[in-house]
Amino acid sequence: MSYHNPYTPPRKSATFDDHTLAEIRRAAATGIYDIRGAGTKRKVPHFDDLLFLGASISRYPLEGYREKCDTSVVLGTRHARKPIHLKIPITIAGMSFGALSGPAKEALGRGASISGTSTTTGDGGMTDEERGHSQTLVYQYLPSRYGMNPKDLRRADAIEVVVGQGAKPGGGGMLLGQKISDRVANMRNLPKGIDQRSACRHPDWTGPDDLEIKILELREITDWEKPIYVKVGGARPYYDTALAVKAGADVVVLDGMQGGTAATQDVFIENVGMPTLACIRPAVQALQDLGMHRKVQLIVSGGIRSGADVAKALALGADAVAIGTAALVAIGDNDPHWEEEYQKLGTTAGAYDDWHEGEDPAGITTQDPELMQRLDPIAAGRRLANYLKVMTLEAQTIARACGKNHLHNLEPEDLCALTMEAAAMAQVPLAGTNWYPGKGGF
Amino acid sequence: MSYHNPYTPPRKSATFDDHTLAEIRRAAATGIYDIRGAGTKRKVPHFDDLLFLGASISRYPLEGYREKCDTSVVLGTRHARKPIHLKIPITIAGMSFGALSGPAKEALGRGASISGTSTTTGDGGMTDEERGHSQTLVYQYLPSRYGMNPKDLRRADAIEVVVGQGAKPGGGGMLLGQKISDRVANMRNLPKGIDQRSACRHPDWTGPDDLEIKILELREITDWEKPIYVKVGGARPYYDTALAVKAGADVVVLDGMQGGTAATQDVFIENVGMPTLACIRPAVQALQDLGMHRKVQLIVSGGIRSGADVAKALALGADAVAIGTAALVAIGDNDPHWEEEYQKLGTTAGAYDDWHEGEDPAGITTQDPELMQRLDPIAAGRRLANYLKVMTLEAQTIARACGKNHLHNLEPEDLCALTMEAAAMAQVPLAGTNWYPGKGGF
Amino acid sequence: MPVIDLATTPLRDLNKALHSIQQGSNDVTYEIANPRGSHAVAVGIAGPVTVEVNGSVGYYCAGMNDGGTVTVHGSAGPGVAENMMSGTVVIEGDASQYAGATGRGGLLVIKGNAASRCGISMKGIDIVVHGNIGHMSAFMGQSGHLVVLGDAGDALGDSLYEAKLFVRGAVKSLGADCIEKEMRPEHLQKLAELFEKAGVNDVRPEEFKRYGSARKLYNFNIDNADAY
Amino acid sequence: MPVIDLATTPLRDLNKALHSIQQGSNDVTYEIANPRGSHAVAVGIAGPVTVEVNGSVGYYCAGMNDGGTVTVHGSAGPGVAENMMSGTVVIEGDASQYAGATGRGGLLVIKGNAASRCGISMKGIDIVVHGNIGHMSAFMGQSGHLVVLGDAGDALGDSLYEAKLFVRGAVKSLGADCIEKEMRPEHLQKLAELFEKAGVNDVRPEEFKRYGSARKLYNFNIDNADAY
Amino acid sequence: MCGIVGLFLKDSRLEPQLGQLLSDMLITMTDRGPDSAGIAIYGSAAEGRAKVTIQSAKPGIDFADLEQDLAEAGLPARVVLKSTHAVIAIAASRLADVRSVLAAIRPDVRIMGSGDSVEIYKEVGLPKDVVARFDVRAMGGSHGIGHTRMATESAVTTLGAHPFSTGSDQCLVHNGSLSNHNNLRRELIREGMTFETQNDSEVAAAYLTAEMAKGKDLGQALTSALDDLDGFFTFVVGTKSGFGVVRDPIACKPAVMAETDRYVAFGSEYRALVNLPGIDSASVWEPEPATVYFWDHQKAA
Amino acid sequence: MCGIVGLFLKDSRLEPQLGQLLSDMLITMTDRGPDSAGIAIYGSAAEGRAKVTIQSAKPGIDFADLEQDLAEAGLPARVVLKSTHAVIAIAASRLADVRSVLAAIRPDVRIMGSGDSVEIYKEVGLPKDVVARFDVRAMGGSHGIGHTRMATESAVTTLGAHPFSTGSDQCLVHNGSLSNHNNLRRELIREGMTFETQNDSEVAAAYLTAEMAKGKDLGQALTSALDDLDGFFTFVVGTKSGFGVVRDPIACKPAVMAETDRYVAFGSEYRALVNLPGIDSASVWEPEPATVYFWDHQKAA
Repeated sequence: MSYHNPYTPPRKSATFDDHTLAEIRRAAATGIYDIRGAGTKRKVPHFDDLLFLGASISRYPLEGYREKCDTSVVLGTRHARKPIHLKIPITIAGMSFGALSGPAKEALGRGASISGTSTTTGDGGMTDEERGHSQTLVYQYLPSRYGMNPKDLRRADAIEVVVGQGAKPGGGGMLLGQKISDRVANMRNLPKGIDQRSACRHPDWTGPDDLEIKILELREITDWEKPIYVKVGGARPYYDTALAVKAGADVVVLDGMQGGTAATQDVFIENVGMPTLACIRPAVQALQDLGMHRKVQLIVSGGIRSGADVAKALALGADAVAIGTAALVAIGDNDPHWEEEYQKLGTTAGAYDDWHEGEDPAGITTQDPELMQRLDPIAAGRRLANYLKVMTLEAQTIARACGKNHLHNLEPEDLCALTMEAAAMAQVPLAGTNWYPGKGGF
Repeated sequence: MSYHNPYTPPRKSATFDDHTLAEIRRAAATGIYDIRGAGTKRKVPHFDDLLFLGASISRYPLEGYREKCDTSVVLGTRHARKPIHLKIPITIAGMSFGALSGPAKEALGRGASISGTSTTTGDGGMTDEERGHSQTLVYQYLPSRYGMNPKDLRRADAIEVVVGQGAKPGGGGMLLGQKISDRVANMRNLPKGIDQRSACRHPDWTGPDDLEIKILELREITDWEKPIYVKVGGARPYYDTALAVKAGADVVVLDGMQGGTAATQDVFIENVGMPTLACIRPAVQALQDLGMHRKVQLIVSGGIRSGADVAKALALGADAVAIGTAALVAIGDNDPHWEEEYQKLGTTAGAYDDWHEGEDPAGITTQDPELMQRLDPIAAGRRLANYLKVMTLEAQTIARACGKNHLHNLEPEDLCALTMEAAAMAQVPLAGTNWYPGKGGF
Repeated sequence: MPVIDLATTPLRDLNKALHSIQQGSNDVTYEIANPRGSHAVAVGIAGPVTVEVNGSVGYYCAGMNDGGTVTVHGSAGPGVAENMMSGTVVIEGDASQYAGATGRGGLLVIKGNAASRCGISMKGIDIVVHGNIGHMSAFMGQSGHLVVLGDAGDALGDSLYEAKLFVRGAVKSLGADCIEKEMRPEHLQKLAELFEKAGVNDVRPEEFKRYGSARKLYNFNIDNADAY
Repeated sequence: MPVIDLATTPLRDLNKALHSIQQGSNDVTYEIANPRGSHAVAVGIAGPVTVEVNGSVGYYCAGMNDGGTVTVHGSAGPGVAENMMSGTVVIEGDASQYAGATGRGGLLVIKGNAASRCGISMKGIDIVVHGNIGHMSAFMGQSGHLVVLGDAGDALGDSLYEAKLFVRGAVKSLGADCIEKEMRPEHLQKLAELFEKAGVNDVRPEEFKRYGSARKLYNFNIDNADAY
Repeated sequence: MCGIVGLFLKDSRLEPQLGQLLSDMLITMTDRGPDSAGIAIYGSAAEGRAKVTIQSAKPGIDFADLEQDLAEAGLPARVVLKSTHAVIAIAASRLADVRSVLAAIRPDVRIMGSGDSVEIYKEVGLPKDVVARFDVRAMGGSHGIGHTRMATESAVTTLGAHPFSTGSDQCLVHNGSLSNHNNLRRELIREGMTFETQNDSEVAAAYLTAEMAKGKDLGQALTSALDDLDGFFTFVVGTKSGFGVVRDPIACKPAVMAETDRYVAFGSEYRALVNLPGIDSASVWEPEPATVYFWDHQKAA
Repeated sequence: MCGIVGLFLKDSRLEPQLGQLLSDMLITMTDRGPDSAGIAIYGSAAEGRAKVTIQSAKPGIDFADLEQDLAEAGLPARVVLKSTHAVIAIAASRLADVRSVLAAIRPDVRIMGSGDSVEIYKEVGLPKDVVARFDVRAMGGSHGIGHTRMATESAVTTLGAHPFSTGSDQCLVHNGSLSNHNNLRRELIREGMTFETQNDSEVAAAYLTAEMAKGKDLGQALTSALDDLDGFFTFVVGTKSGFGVVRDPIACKPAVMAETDRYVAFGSEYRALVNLPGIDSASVWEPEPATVYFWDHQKAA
């Protein structure tokens, strides 16, 4: 008789874990890489690994409810005749109409306007809902140029030249055919129902020397009124920020690898780009080296979720942050309310990321008229405003505890780190030490 | 009244966790170490801890869908009259007939041939299925020499002298009696149904000075036509690679500790050898020190699962990778489809590793004719081809994002690390810093 | 007729003047002297204005033109008439790369040759080139017409969507998913119309071949993966 | 009879010449002069060829021989006739370690002594040694016959599978799982056959003892663990 | 990212104006490269004489008494100072000795280029300041190339400025961004090349030097560069008798050429060419991708 | 991993050819060890004289005026230069002083070996180059051993080459790979030995030296080596009057011996022996595992 081991509980491999196995099987079955929405799902060093040092004896805090802690920020002071004044340093990141439904774009505009901040268009052009409901609207200038036209350019409050996104620095986009409704197709000058690829380079310029001329053209078309942002994915933030400044940007938008996306290869989302936390200091360093810190504003995005994240990004030197995923969640994305339908789609609330497939039960990442109906833009806008208010209060409460009368007075010296990696990336000491890993010390 | 402690929840030990306890019990019951298949199950530093820096402003990406990104690789250019030309830098690692069923070997051959890559025989010789269905077949020359003969040597496209395997550098193999079918026994010149031990040293040479003569003999027998690979387990990769080169290898195959195995002591799998990630840079350094990088090709294996892993291995200096476990999963190993039967075997899909016992419900690691029937080699080959296609597309999409027109142009400078360990092992900086842990920097 | 001399007048003043013309006002003609390769000349025109440029221009001349008529008596740099909405742009000399890129409407006429990526990502514009065009032209072209009286370079119409390409001379190579298609009467008629508009007299529509999308890459199929 | 002088001819030319002989062609005889310890002499023979080597050879002489007849008029280095498939190899002098390693068929005759590991991992080959053999011989021998007219060194037949060992002289020690077995008539007959083939005249089968596997290690048993 | 200009004179009557024309072309390209600028001028070769252009971070010290010290070291030479650079004129037969002698007597001095006719000047700063510093306008010659730099990933230094010398009377300027320069640099270092910067263009220059050392001529070296260099590039290479141009296969960095009876000119933009005499009637075109172009006085002669 | 050769002459008429024969044997073993090579030659001992072989990384400096400096330090000696090595001949009674005097006047010089009759030469490079450098072919002697090295885990340096000196007129060469040399080295360091390399063979040499220092003779030391050394090894040990051979109990690194009336020879492969006179009629065999062999002129005498 053959020999059998006694029972030992089954053990799974950390290298070939369930996700990996499932992905290999999926690849074997389909022959195409996995495309999905949302951002990096695995754990990377993030703001959670930083802590604020509140004031105590050696420093004095500000009274939490009384003493002023200003949150305003002005963007585009370098060249624009009409800089943008925001009440809070939290903006809504660019998300394409097409990826998002009309009501979702409207909700974002409403919420941002209540809060005194800006929204951003996306790959696919500007919709009237969005313009109408957004007090301040940033118009993205993308490689695909879907829907780009001079009227909208002039209707915008600022222009954002998108060089890359944190979810896919160096990569292009893909919008699957099932999301190309009549309206989307029309805005994009494309047949309905076909996959839409977005290029990774702009059609009419490459490199910072060309970009300088492109920015000149945009300024001339808009009579030097509007701030010009340049958005880059976080990969070589020092160089990219420096070059954006040399090319004439008023504002640099820096999107770390956790940044959400509507549709990108999973392999790209998880393996290309640097964590947001790792991007900020090199970018700020570049601005400082060029004497442009606070003159060219830095907006950081990618995984911003709370007022603490906001305060930390600002303390590391950003002027403002942008949120994408968090804003979608605030207006109802992945809500357990629709759990039954998520189950039908083979997923669960909180994990749904097939945003490119257009079947979003919450009516946000879809072009299906029935699903869209589910999202009440007025209520959803209110929810976003509430959420922005909470983030702002949270950031203020932290700043006050550190004795700051403006969020911008937060400093790296107000922080310490819980992990070696975070300490090295944020260039702050490991908690309780004077050790800056990678810099010597002790 | 006496005093009672309130309820405290049970707490298990991290040192004596369930696996450890079960293993002690198993050892106590049987008196023999645990033998199993598959690779290291615990977590070790791996490619997941590396990220690519996509192109942005300072560099230009290539158009994801259009601009050429070559994936071909030529192996054996050093001495062989007929080097091997592969379309993709992903080969199928050597897995023995005996460990795998005939249909499984056939499926691997079919899938690899569709994809323009090579398969490898294993401990147990060459089968006609495999030769017939593999466009390019590498013939392993192992210590056991089971089935070794000059006809097959000449039928092969390359010869791989196996010195060791990542799962067990320095260890031998064991194939339990229940897997020794008539056919396997016949190929191995052994009685049916007995345990087969494989030696850990070759019977007729020891050391690099002898190996040089052994390679000379193999070249003479095959008239200097075929590339000679030398496969080593990852333990002292710098020295082992250097000595393989000095002994005359055309190609060095380096298998890290996560590399799969058909049957090895668990204690060996989990405790001997270095992680794949830690092996590559020393091996590449050895090749560079000898002026042989890209002249003697380096194939890396052990835990390769996705195009991202492929791209990372290549960026660190490998010329190609090999996959074992992942290929088995792609053709159906550990598929949840057979969950009921896995449960009967006391395990679960994703954790089944008693590959040496020959009862694989998926019909892959078995010699049982009925179980084998379950694997359709044509469909399974197609699945493998799909999976290889996805890995290739993924590696290409990453390389294009880094602006490369050939996967081999990926460089360590395109990477950064998420952890100190990975940064030190891969000799790339921690993300967002210029710090090479273990090397100084900043 | 106002003359603006770019040797003495800042570019800003030129474009500001052109922008002061509102949609619906009467046509005005400006003459521009000494452009000498300046960038962003006459960009963002939003009304019925005629601009005569005497000399060669740099990047993005007549960019985003919406209703104006711009003639360059010289050559044009990269991205001439990029993203044009409506109106007419005529280049008497050659045009550099990206001519008419992402154009949505209007007519671009190039009397000389156009360099690479002519009509890249075109979205409705009509482009007529009297000479030859360079490689990668009409890459990802979505709609509109590209008419070439001379030859076309490598990878014409790569990843094409629904733009229609007409070439009279030789095509060095076609890009992925671009094929030659049958010339039907409506195409001959369309060509005749475009000749009329672009002032082309000496050739006949029948001398042209039509190229368009094979539509194989419209929805992903693993068997076409190598074309990606 | 072609003579190849290794003092002047590269090894490659020798082996290439031997490989050019196809299975099924007529027997040819080559003479090899001045081998002087060269390695890989006459390896990979795949047809009916007779090779006379005048002198001593290095490693792997007649490796993987399949059908040839190779005689070495001198001594042989390590791994002579390794992995032989068929044919005959005769060493007039001594053989170094690993003689006949992993051989699958054919006959290896060593007129002098064989060093350690003679017949290691043998898989069907017949080996006849006129002199003594060294330690660890027939280690993990799977099948075939090893006949020794002289003495055997330490650990004979360690971890033996089904190879059959016959020794006329003293056995210094037996390896794990190797035991002396009864000589049955069929064994005496087999020996006689081998003597015939190997040109052994002066001894009788009855002078030999037979050794084989105790088969205790065939399937793992904890009580035999010390033998592993 | 950068701006490139090149001018090759067919009409020798223009030769006294070469520096003047090239300076204007270079300054026009300031927007493309405000960080540093450089220029290589090919003057008429004096029979049997050769020139070495050197640069120093402390010219006051290094160039003092240089002529005398060279003479004492056995190298009779004439030294002409130009700001941070100096040109050493010597007998052509002694050209090979200059490097070793300088290494001994002026270890900190960097050799910018050498040959029978080339002089290379480059510095950090705006093109107009660089041109003024070296008085480029006053220089005459048969052809020349110039470069303005916007640094992408390597430092803004004199050594990081172009042109890079690739051999006797040879130099290279580059616009673009190579994506495999780190691996290539490692290989070239193994082959014995030395590098001063982390600059990708220096790798291109070293690559061409190495290929030519293996026996290729410049055209063959440029052709193999099309295979071995990855990324985006436009190279303009100056040689003793002319210049060559090659663009990568994707060719999206701009390049314009103009030809008349009197000259052939190259510019990253048309703007660079507008002040050339007779430009309005010149034939103006853009070089094809992955194609090697050459203009040569000797072949013309 | 390595190649070893050894030759012990019984017939004194062969003595002038010792270097010649040994050189050919050594060069044949190049394939086994291309990294470095070394040789120990036992010449005829001059009555009352002793020799010290020394090595220097900068022979030009260290060997200049060495004879004179030794004399000034009170050590009258004759110094013969051989490339990077030199042989110091002195009165046997002063042998013990050489080390301390050299440490004072030539601190960087390394002592390769010393004794009445041994001279040791070793260097990095191919065996043929090493043989040529020291003009080994011209040397005569009664017996000698040689070694070619393929470095496994320690650096390729002169000091890592074999033979290793293990005492007066004693040296060792090794083929194989010890698996407990790190622990042994630590123990020996604790016992006061010093080490120059990370090489396992040096540990074997030091081990034998240490055992003999405890009063064992060479045979006893080799016998205890069989117990104390783990791994694979073949040692050939040279002594004033002969040489010894021992293999590990597994004995899978190759070794061949040949004996005739005129000599006893050792080689890692038979190839090393084929050029010896009368090899065809020699008795050729392989040493047994775990067995100590000896050939000795004195016992023969």
